[in-house]
Amino acid sequence: MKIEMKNISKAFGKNKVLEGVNFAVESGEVHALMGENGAGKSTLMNILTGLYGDDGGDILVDGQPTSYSGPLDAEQHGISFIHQEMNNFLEMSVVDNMFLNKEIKNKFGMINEDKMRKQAREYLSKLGADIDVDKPIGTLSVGRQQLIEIAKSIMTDAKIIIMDEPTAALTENEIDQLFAVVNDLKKQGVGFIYISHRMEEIFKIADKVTVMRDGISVNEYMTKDVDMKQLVRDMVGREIGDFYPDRDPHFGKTILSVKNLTEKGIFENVSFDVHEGEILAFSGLMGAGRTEIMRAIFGIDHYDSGEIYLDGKKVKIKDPESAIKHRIGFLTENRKDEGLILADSLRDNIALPSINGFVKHGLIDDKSVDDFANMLMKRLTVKAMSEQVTAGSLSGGNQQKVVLAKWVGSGSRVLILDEPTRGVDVGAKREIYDLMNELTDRNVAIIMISSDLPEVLGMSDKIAVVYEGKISGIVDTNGATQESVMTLATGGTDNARN
Amino acid sequence: MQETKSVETEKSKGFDFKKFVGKMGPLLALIVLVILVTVLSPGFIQPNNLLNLLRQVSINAVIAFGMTFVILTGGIDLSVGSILALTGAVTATLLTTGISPIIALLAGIALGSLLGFVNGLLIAYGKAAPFIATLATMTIFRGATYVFTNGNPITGAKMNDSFMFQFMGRGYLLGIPFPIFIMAVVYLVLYLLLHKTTFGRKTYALGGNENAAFIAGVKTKMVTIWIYTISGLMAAIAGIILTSRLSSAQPDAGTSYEMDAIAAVVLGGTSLAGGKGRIFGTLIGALIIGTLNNGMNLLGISSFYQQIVKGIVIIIAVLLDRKSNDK
Amino acid sequence: MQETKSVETEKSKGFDFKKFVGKMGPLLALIVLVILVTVLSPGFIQPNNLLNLLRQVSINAVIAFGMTFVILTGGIDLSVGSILALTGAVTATLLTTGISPIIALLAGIALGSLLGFVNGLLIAYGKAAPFIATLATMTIFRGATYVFTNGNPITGAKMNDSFMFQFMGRGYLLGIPFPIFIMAVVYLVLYLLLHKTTFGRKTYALGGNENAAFIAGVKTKMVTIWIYTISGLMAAIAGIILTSRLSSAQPDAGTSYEMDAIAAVVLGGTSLAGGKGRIFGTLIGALIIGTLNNGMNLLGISSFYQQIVKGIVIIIAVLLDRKSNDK
Amino acid sequence: GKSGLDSGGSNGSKVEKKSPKDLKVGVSLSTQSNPFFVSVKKGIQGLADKKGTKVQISDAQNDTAKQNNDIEDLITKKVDVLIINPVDSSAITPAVKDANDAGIPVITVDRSADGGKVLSLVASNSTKGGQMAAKFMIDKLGNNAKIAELQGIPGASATRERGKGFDNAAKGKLDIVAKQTAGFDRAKGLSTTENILQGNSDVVGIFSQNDEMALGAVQAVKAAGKEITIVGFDGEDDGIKAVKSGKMAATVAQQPEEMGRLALQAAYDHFNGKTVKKNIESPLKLVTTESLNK
Ligand SMILES: Nc1ncnc2c1ncn2[C@@H]1O[C@H](COP(=O)(O)OP(=O)(O)OP(=O)(O)O)[C@@H](O)[C@H]1O
Ligand SMILES: Nc1ncnc2c1ncn2[C@@H]1O[C@H](COP(=O)(O)OP(=O)(O)OP(=O)(O)O)[C@@H](O)[C@H]1O
Ligand SMILES: [Mg+2]
Ligand SMILES: [Mg+2]
Repeated sequence: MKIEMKNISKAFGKNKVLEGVNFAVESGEVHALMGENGAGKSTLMNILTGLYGDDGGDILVDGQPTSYSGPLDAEQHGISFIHQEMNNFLEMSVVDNMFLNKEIKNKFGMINEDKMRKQAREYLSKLGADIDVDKPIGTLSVGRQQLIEIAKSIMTDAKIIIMDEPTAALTENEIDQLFAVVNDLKKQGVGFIYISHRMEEIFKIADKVTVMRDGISVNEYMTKDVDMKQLVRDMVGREIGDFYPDRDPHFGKTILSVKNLTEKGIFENVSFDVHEGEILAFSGLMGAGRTEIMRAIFGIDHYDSGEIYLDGKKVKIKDPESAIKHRIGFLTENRKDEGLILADSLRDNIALPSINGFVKHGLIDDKSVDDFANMLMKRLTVKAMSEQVTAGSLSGGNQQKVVLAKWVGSGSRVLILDEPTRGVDVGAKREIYDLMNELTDRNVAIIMISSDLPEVLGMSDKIAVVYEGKISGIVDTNGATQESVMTLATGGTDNARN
Repeated sequence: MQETKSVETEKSKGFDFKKFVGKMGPLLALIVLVILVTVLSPGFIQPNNLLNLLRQVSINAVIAFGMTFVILTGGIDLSVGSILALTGAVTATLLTTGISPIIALLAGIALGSLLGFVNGLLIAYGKAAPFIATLATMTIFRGATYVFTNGNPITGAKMNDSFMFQFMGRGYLLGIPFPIFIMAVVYLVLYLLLHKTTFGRKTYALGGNENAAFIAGVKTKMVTIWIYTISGLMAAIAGIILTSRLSSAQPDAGTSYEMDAIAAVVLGGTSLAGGKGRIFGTLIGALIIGTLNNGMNLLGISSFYQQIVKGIVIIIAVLLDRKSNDK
Repeated sequence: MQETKSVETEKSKGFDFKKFVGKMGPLLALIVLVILVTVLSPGFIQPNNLLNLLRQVSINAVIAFGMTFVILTGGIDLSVGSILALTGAVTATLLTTGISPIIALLAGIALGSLLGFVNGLLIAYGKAAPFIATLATMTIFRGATYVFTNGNPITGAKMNDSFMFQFMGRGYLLGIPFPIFIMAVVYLVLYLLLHKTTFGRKTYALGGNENAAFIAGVKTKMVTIWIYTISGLMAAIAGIILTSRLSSAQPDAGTSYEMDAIAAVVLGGTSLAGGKGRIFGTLIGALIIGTLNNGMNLLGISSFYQQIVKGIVIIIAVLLDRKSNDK
Repeated sequence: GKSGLDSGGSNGSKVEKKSPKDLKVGVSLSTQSNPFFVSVKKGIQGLADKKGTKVQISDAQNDTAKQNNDIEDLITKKVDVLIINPVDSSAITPAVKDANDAGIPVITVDRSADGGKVLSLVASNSTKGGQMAAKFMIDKLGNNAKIAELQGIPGASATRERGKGFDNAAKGKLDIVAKQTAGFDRAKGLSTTENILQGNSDVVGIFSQNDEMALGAVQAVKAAGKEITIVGFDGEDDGIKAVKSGKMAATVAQQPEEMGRLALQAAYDHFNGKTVKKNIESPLKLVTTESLNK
């Protein structure tokens, strides 16, 4: 199978997203698609699979002009799309999710649940995932849901599989497992379109790469003929130098100190300190309980025992409001469900945690809210038409910056960042790193949860590694390696690569 | 049936108590209620009264079965009471003309489906919120009923001549009132539809995440239209039972029945947010409401207090359900 | 990028026609309706009739203003009609005892707030779905009203002696009926609360994404409780106006007023999903419903057809609104 | 078990005599949210208390289906006699037949039953009442006076019969310029009247099919600063007060308490071996401002 997209253009209202994109993929190859947040990668794939109509251009499949009526149609013709945003039915079981709209029926037209279960287990085990297929999918972590998505698409016997940032929520082992499967399928003649912001991956898995910028496809290379620098230059239109800026930390006194925090069955005896100006990374496998620890500290979830000290004083944080009063900020890992109010304007989103500060004579001073939002959007280089547009209309990376803006704006002294660069393009990543440095220079303490080991090593001062709800070690970043962190993350035994 | 068995075995292997209470909560509530009423008023448990109760429940239950689908998609259908009245009136009028009762019944059912279909169109293609769309059609269908009947109840000798029509609401089969059979058949059909067919899966999917359902290729608009059509159809069946039971079609029949149906669905553990629930629960919910009504009547509780008690029971049931669903 | 920039200037400086229609849609609908009714029945536009109309609208509008907050959070309050009846009955009873009218009014208002507070508790802490929680309290409060009044309307000489109380619903100030002033003051206060205070922002945030609002430091439970308390308070104010206008408290007063209030809110463009809407729209929505009722009465349209017309107008308005919100 | 329909027949066994003390009476009322029917209940309850009779009262809340259920439940409780105030005369038929099947005598109040065997109907003659109202208006306002009519709940028998009586008697003598329903509801009576007056400023009389709506009309007329002859129906307490003070000109008073008493008395008579009249008419009285202030 060979797909060619020629001169595709697309506009949402007045926002011209694609202005002549060329892209082609064939059976048996992995073709990466790269570009900044909002470059139009997901849009292009949605056009290919018929979710959106295009405004111009041709799609040729094996030379024939083709247009699919919708995702199901595309799938039936051998094109499967693993979406960037997970499309799951949280209340439904794993097996029902996997077989939705393609259920196996018995001869009476009734659903054959046993057969579906068997098949689901089979495909999941191909990915090395041991998952109870009768569990509601919503009770599984994001990473596991991602694996299920992948299993689902393999199951359709697709000839071309589109993966839109499939690894954003996966850890190293799972990524390795995924790549093994991809290579396997490639040999069987399956073609892949692979979208990712993780540079290393592109060079590991892709045969070809196409870079998009400002609505057009800038360049297409064989992966072996190109280097990272070139790709980045194509994407951002300039040099950005190193991925990770130099850190020159100056630690002040201890701000936050957590002692023996325990919630039975979730995490146990968690103790750590963070100092002014420090970046403390939390590393670990997915599902290790890092997010849960932070949610408890921030007052979202309950904890059974343990103490939290701020500036040496014991504090009781009963809800996020009191956390914010103590000048703690929390960028959640799921910006859509927990970070943003998509229907509200950027301005209202950014001002929300600090809104009480804008009251004059009992009423909100709108002018200063506008100025405040504008200032932060400039500082964080949020790409948007104005502060009045809704958060839902921004691309993922820009949404992430908006969430960051609101916590920076609320004057946080301790900033918890849960996967701050997940799904963010290289350019924006670099901007976020610079911002982190700027904040620590102003004595802000940052706790960064990240599943991206190079990022952990590149941006932190200390690394706390979590294994099954316990901190298995806190190490200095200087001297730590991917291997040493992985060892701790898998419980200290040497099965990091099992 | 083999299907069901295998599910059972699998469940019993790893018995999950919390899940069991969560699922069986409404059933437990019903059992407690039945015991309570029986102790207070022994007449309750007599076979005659139980058959009465089931017949009384049948109308609400049939509507509530249809409403279960609607609520599973995250929607709501406020127009069922008006559909019941309009289809009842039309069926009755046809019968008074002396037409074959089969045709009259089919016409009523077809009309109910058509009215439900209109709701579905407004919601699927008009993108109107179900609450407001069916609030509007509730008013329209009720007005149409008044116009059609000129505000008078419809009765007539011919209507009462038809054995078949009378049988619907007042007949007995093997000593059991016929509406109970209708309820049972409707339950069985809708149970299979919801839990054993792809249509059922799509219903859940639509309620769980409409966008995702669309991306998975579910024809969300078609499913929506079908579901409101089913709800209209159920209201029509209920209308026929009621008209037959009363030997007359009242223009104000079914007023506020939507609330009882919704209460039955929610008492049965189906979430108003959609995507979660079972039709078995709705049956239990309808029985809880029926037992309450019947039991309080037997106990001679004044209707003023009956309302208060009913409201409180609904609240308690919903609160308990929330608790058992919490971790 | 040039595209984006030019769009930006257009948004911030220029005039966005589509946005204007989207915001002004309900207002345009009202204007068209007024013109239509005036042409058909010139008596409509007379100052006297307009004052009448506004007075008639005031009760629904006051309830709908409170309901706007509720719906903005994605909730619903079905109990407003029952709260109206219960507070009306209690206020009237207090007045008949000869108590100071100020105390009676304050007691009514306090009771309404308390009942709303109970709704809020059930929803915020009991985690009950607003629809089912307020459906239950609707039944309970109505039952309580019947128990309290024993089913009889409450009137009494002392009640009609109080000038102040009579003034609430039947007084005139500068030739304008006093309920219109009440409506105006309530509008102003709630307008400021919704659009100019942090409480308003939190209301929108809560309706847009409860999780995100909570994490951003909004005390979502407190806000929820306050909002239902406001809704109860508004119902109490409406109850006082109605009781004063009728010189009596009816136990079945306010039945199905919740539907008119919800219709007003939705006609005004507020989304039932929460997070999106304005209180100005609700005012317009209430005026549309009032104009329809008043106009059709003036035209002598039979009540049967009035229902049909009202339903159709609601549908048209909602469909138009959906269209103008689409790209 | 049996198959087929509910039979319609009754086993005409002889009445077994019972004293009021031993009698279990089941009462099914159409509604308790209307003072009229509250008074009917009072009448029944009052007499029963005096004689030591056990009564069980249910309230159908104006819902025909609920009334059927209520009556089924009363039959289950094995009451000796049923006093039924039907929500609707046609829809009550099956319930009456059920009672017949169970051998329980039925007495209906205020409204009849179209089918089944009823021992006795206690009611005032609504059609006649409508005529009385029309006559009063013609006498007071003269021929061709412009009149508005406030109608009750569409389809209710009271609406139909009172309307019929009034309209027939008014034909050719009164000019009915507006007819609007206000659903027997005071608040609706008020707003509907306001709107009627707006459209027809020359109205001099309003016939309201019950006192509740009439009392609403009183407020509207007062607000409009007009002098209009308002005639209500029922004679409920508030209505009588309004007539006495001259706010209403008259009301066709029924005597609901008396109705209740008569119904229970008929039951006593029946179980005392006396024959009971098929139709027991409860008296109607035109109450006017003059007659009250004499
Ligand atoms: N449904 C839509 N309506 C309006 N604008 C949209 C819509 N979908 C996408 N856009 C806009 O189109 C542009 C391209 O979005 P798209 O999601 O394709 O970017 P992307 O390259 O996938 O970015 P990312 O790396 O962040 O996922 C963005 O500016 C986005 O705001
Ligand atoms: N909504 C939920 N319901 C039930 N269990 C959950 C839920 N979310 C997470 N879990 C479980 O809680 C445990 C901890 O998950 P958590 O998200 O804290 O891990 P993490 O270390 O932050 O990993 P990640 O890198 O995926 O964010 C996991 O076993 C996960 O499956
Ligand atoms: Mg994308
Ligand atoms: Mg996490």
